[in-house]
This record gives sequence, structure tokens and C-alpha cells, in this order.
Amino acid sequence: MSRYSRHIVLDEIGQAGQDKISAAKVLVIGAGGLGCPVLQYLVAAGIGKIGVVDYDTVDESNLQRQVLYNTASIGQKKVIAAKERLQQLNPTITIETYPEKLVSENVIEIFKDYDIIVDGTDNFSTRYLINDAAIILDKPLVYGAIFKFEGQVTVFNYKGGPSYRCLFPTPPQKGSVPNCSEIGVLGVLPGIIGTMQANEVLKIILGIGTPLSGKLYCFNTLTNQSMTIGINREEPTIAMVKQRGLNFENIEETTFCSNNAFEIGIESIISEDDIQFIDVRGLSEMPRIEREDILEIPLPQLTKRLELISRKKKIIIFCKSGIRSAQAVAILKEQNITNCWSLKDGVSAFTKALSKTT
Amino acid sequence: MSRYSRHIVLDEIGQAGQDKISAAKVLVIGAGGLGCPVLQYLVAAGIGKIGVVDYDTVDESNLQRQVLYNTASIGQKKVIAAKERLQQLNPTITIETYPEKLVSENVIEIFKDYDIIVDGTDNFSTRYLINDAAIILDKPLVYGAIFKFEGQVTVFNYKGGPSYRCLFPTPPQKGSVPNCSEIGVLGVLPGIIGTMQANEVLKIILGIGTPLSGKLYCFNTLTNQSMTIGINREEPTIAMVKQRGLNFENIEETTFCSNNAFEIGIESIISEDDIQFIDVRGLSEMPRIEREDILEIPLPQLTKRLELISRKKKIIIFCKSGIRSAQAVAILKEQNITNCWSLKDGVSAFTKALSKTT
Amino acid sequence: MHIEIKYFGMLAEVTGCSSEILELSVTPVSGLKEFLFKKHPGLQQKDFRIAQNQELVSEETMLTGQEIAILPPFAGG
Amino acid sequence: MHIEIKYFGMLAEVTGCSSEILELSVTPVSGLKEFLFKKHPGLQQKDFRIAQNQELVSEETMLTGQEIAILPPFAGG
Repeated sequence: MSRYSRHIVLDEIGQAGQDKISAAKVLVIGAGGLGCPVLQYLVAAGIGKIGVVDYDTVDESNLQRQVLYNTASIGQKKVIAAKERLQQLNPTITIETYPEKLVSENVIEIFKDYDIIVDGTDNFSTRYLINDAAIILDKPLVYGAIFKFEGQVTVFNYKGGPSYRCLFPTPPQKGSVPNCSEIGVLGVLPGIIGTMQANEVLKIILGIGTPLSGKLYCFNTLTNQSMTIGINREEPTIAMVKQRGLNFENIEETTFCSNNAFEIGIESIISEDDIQFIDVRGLSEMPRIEREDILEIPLPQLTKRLELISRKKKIIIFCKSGIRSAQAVAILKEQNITNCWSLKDGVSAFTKALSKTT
Repeated sequence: MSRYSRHIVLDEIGQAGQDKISAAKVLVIGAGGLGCPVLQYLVAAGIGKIGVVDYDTVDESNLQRQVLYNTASIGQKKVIAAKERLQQLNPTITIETYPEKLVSENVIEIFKDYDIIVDGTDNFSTRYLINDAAIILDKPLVYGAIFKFEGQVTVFNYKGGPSYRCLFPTPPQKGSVPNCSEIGVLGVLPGIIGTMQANEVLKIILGIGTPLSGKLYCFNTLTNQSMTIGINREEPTIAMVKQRGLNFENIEETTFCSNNAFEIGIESIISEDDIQFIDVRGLSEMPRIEREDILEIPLPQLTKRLELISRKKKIIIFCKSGIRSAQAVAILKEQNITNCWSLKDGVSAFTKALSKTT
Repeated sequence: MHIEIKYFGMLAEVTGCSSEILELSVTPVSGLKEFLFKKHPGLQQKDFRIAQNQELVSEETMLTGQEIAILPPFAGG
Repeated sequence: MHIEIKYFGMLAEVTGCSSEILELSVTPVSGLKEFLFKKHPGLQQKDFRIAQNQELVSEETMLTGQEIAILPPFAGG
């Protein structure tokens, strides 16, 4: 078939390889900066069935990098505009669209029809959901992510390789990692990273070359320097995901996606036992509260005093207003002390509650 | 302006940077595998004026990697189909089309309207023409080239940096380097290399980061390994190009593009003086010809006996049929002995001519 | 010993440099982190992983004086 | 001394390998080329440039025993 002759003539691909491409089913999540180049090259290559998940519509500011769309597509559902353009490029393949948000309720149903998953999303909650679903269904996941002028590519969950959680066990707290819409991005960067993702998909399908499993490829467009970082599979992490399923959303996503990440009101804890309070104010800040269950560790000393902090109790941190305690929560999370919370309204909430109960 | 807000919000670009992009004029030569991604991302970025040179029409086998085109574009001029698609993506910029072959007669006229030249061609004769014209007009040249699963990117002629001839002084002999149409190419490879070329164009326009001047970036899609090779500017080479202009076509291109590269008939040399003949046959092959102007160097010894070969005379090499002499020409060219030729019909042409003149 | 630290993504903005050479006595990764938190307090609010000679390491790994990369998660797509 | 030779593009097809370790006495680049032409006669018909430790070198450069790359021109676009 003349359309694929430039693949078929290669010894490494041949008709047998092109047949594998035609038989493959690939799901691309996100039809944005990364999704557009991924989709273009997978469709051109002749992947038999391609799914596209995106609930967003085309915005004018997308057109600086999302090269599948027309100016006339502004306001249209991305998956609809993408499918129209892609079928013009290659009408011989099947393109399935999912104009919906990927959530724990639909992810399994959508994933199960595909062999390979491509992550082109722009937020952590979806990235962790995709990762965990890929582990549960045991499907390879081709990951790409970008920040301003830098990008990352790797293949997760491939033939016993590591997953995203082996790199970053839990999602970062909200606001600590901004996304493209907030901070901007060099338009051609997702083009470079997305084409590299499409390349990984094709290598996996064809069984040629070395897919980037266990290797995080990092590229800087300003310097053209790349670094490839080895990642090991963390068996306990994988086992944890398999065991708990997709319920992580309740304990991770909803908190870091809310406006008050890891913040907790005094009313929901005052009656609990097994709580360790930490006062992270300076030692001279008033009023002091004297209780046996309060540790006094000023914020700058926190990382040096980790051994004082119980890993079994629920940790409630407070300061004056809630700002330093939120920072303290972030620091402890990084130390894998995950059951910790920032007290809403700080020390004043504490004193108010104490005055009520005594 | 909302279209470019993701660029403007970046400190490294800002409104001032986006204004530079809008004022820039970039010429892309070749609207094929490399040209398609280069054009997409430069148009999306809002380059003020973009020229596209290509005299080819869309073929079905292009659609495996040339993602600007529709199946319905088959048979259409590439520049026409490309412009239509690109203006839909960004109607605010000017796109100029040149549906013609780039030759020494039109290259200066076309180049002079642009600030930066992008090489996305698929043959050496055009690559050397582009290189020499860029030197003569002193314009930066963003080079990309591909072979099967590997690609190269660099920036030539940028702020006193090297040119393509500092890397490869003369075009290879025909047939020694096949092109994509003959040997096939992984479809996504030109996507990776072309987006990297677009990135270099943007860095040059914006004055940010480090353009790949004097550095040849080599990338292998199968291994994801890259290597960056330093290239030095060869002043004599640059000076030679400036001095002789674009006439190289007569001495290089037309010969390496003909079927009989560097082959010469006995009739056109027999009356010349200052010729050094070389017999590259084995010493036992008959008939031997005894003349003072004939060196006898069997082909396998040629590279070890280079000191015997005059660099001032015209070198005519012969063997029995012309095959070994063509190889000898290639070997000498590599040693920068450029004025050397393979004798058509070999030793028999020689003896025939001798019998006539004596 | 000399170690070269490379900061990726937003961490280069937090520290104000994309790489720096540090003079450090032999220490586990946790010691490096303490050192970095003092030098660049903004790092305390950031998630990151540390790689030594292009391999991710754990808190206990001893640094042997070569290339260190500090990698934040990237959200964008 | 040991040198690692990496072959790019079609040269990997000519030599049948993308890299190989050679045992070689100290030699200028021209000596390496002679050695390679004997080992891989197909290279004689190919154009290429040689880089040592990621820098292009001339025929006279002495090899100091590290990474050598053999680079052919690429035509494709």
C-alpha cells in the first residue's frame, strides 16, 4: 500500500511492522500541546484505532502551539475539531472521541479497549489517575510533560518497569507546580516532546529499538542539553496501587485540588485521640499553649527535628495565620509523613476551642 | 493579544519577544517531512512573514509523515496545500509560496527578502546551493537532515560560526548517500528534527538560549541517544565560497547529479597538458601502459600512497572498466583532492586513443 | 569534594541558577538536602527527587562527588 | 589503548555495528582510517568525518584513546 511505503521499505519495519501498526489501539489523553503532535504522527503512521480524551474546547491562546486546530475551531470541542482534521490526513483508520473528563468512574471503561496509553494531560490529578489505572490494567503508559522551556518523556509500566509513582510517590500540593496556562510555554516545546512520545509508541508497537522504560529523558530547548535519569521500579508502591485501586482520589486529589490544601478545621479534630500537634511559630510568639500533645518546632528547624515527629499519629500543625503551617505540611509530605494537616485560623482557632471545652 | 498569551507571559519572551517574532521573516525550503513541522510551529508562533519553496506535489506516500496535507491534497502543489492549511491555523501572518526548484539563478532573489533560512530539503545539490547562498548573503541557516531512524540539527553561518562545507567540504558522489524516498524513513523522525529546527529559529529571533551554532546535534530515535559534535569554522572554505559565488554547480552538482559522476571521456583530455594519470589496476593486469605521466597505484594501496599524487595537476584515474577508478575518485575527493576524474571505458579507451595519436 | 548540582524546571527559578558547583564533605542525600534548604530556603516548599550520576537515589545514598540533578515534577501538557 | 568507535547513519549498516571497541596503538586519525578501511572495506566508498570526544578532527590529529564518532552526511528531509 503506497501510503505506508516509506515504512514498509525499512528492514526494521517492513510489511509485518506496518501490519502491527495497523492492528494497534492507542489512547491519547489530552488533545492539547502534547496531544496534537502525538495524534498527527500516530494517525499518519496508520495506527488502526486511536482514542482521544479531552473535554476542553479550543481557545485562541491554544493556537500558539496546538497545531491541529484552525482559527475557525475556536469554541469547538477539541476532540471534534481534532478528529475532523485527522481523518482528512488519514481516512483509513478509526478515531474514537471521548469529550469528557477522565475520572475514576470512567477511566477503566475507556482504557480497556486500548493497548497503549499516552499521557498528554496538563494536571497532576489526571496524571496520577492515568498512572494508577495503567498499573491496574497493566498497560504501558507513554508519559510526556513540559514546563516553560523544558520537557520530560518516559515510558511507564512497560514490561515490569517503574511507574510515575516510583518517580513521584504522591501528587505535589496545589500551587507548588503551576501549569502551562498559568505560566506560559515555548510553543514548539510540546512539539518536540509530543513527537518523542509518538516515537516511543511506535517503538513499543514495532518491538524495535529501546523504549524509554526506566529512563526519564529530560530536554532543555534553550541549551539543547538532554539528560536521561534512571528510575527503579518500587515494588511496594506498585503493590499499594494495585491493592487500593483508584480510591486515591479521596485522599490525595480532592485535597490538593481544593483551595485549602491539607487545611483542617479545629471542629473536625478536637474530639479525636492520637493527635500530635506541632506549633511551628517562633518560640517567642504569643500566646503559648501548654499541652502534652504539642511539640514546639519553629518552622526553620522542622527538617532537623523530624525524628521527634510521630509517623503513627495524625499531625496537626499550626502557626499564627495558617501560612507557615501550610509550608510545614509541604515539608513533611516530602518526608513521606502524609497524615499531616494545617490548622485553619492557626493558634486563635486553638485557643477559642480550648476555651469552649474547658 | 490572546493568541500569543502563552509566549507573552514568559519572562524570557514577553511582549517585546513576541514583537520580534511578528517582525521576523523566515524562508523554509522544502515542504516535506522536515518542512511540515517547521512550518506548523513557526506559523503558530506568529512569524510575520514565512516563505515556502517546493516544486513538488503531494504524493500518497508523503502522508505517512507530511502532516500538513490531506488525503484530498494528493496531486496538489505542496506549497498551495501547505499555505491553505497554515493560514487556517494562523490567518494573521503572511505566507509567500515559491512553487519552483531552487537553483543558482533564483536563490539570491528569493533569499534576500528573509532573515533566516531553514533547510528542509532532501538532496545534496540543493543543500550545498542553500549553504553557499546563505554564506554569500550572510544569513543564518537552520539545518536539519534525516536518515532512516537518525537525524541531525545544527545552525550554520550564525555570527561567524561554521557552514555546511566546514563539515562536509564537497557533495558526496551520487549514489553513495540515498534519500528518504529510496530507503524509507521512520515517519515521526522528521517531526522530532523539524520541531527542533523550529526551536532554533525561535531562539535566534528571540536572542534567548544557545542556538546550535558550531554544534551538530545527532539524535537516534531507536536508542534516544544524542551526541553533540563541535564543528569549527574553516575560514579558507568560507572565503572560497564567497570568492567563487554559486558557480560550484558547474563543477560539483551537475557532475554528482549525472549518472556518470566524475567520469570523463578520453577525447576531452588527450590534448591537455599537466595531467597526472593513475592506473589503479592490479600490477599484473594487462595491458600495461608505459608513460611518464602514469602512476601505478593499485586501488587497495591508494590511501597509503597519497603523497605521490600531485595536488596541482588534473588527475585522471583508470582501471579496466571504470568501476575501480570511480571508487578511487571518491577516495581522493575525501582527501580533498578534488580535481580528479574517472576515465570512461578504462584502459581500452586509453590504448585506442594512443593508437590514434601515434 | 566538588559536586555539580543541576536544577531542572522551576527549581532553577527558585535557586536562581540552572547549575552550581558545591564544596561538600561526604554526606548522604539527606545531608545535601539540609545544606540546600539552608542555601535556597525556597526549595523547602517544592517537591523534587534527586539523581546522582543519572540515577535516582534515596535519602540514605552516600554522595560520591559527581553530577547531581534535582528534578521537580512537571505538570504541563 | 581502547577506543570506542560509534558509527552513524548508513555507516552502521556498512560496518554491521553501531559501535565497537578497538585496541589500537597511538595513531593519527589517518592511521585509524587505514585500520578501518581494512576492517570494513565498504567504508572506502563512503564520505564521512571523524569526531574525537565530540569535536571534529583533521587527518593529523593524534587519537588519545576515547570516544570516536564516524559521521556520514545525511541527505533526507
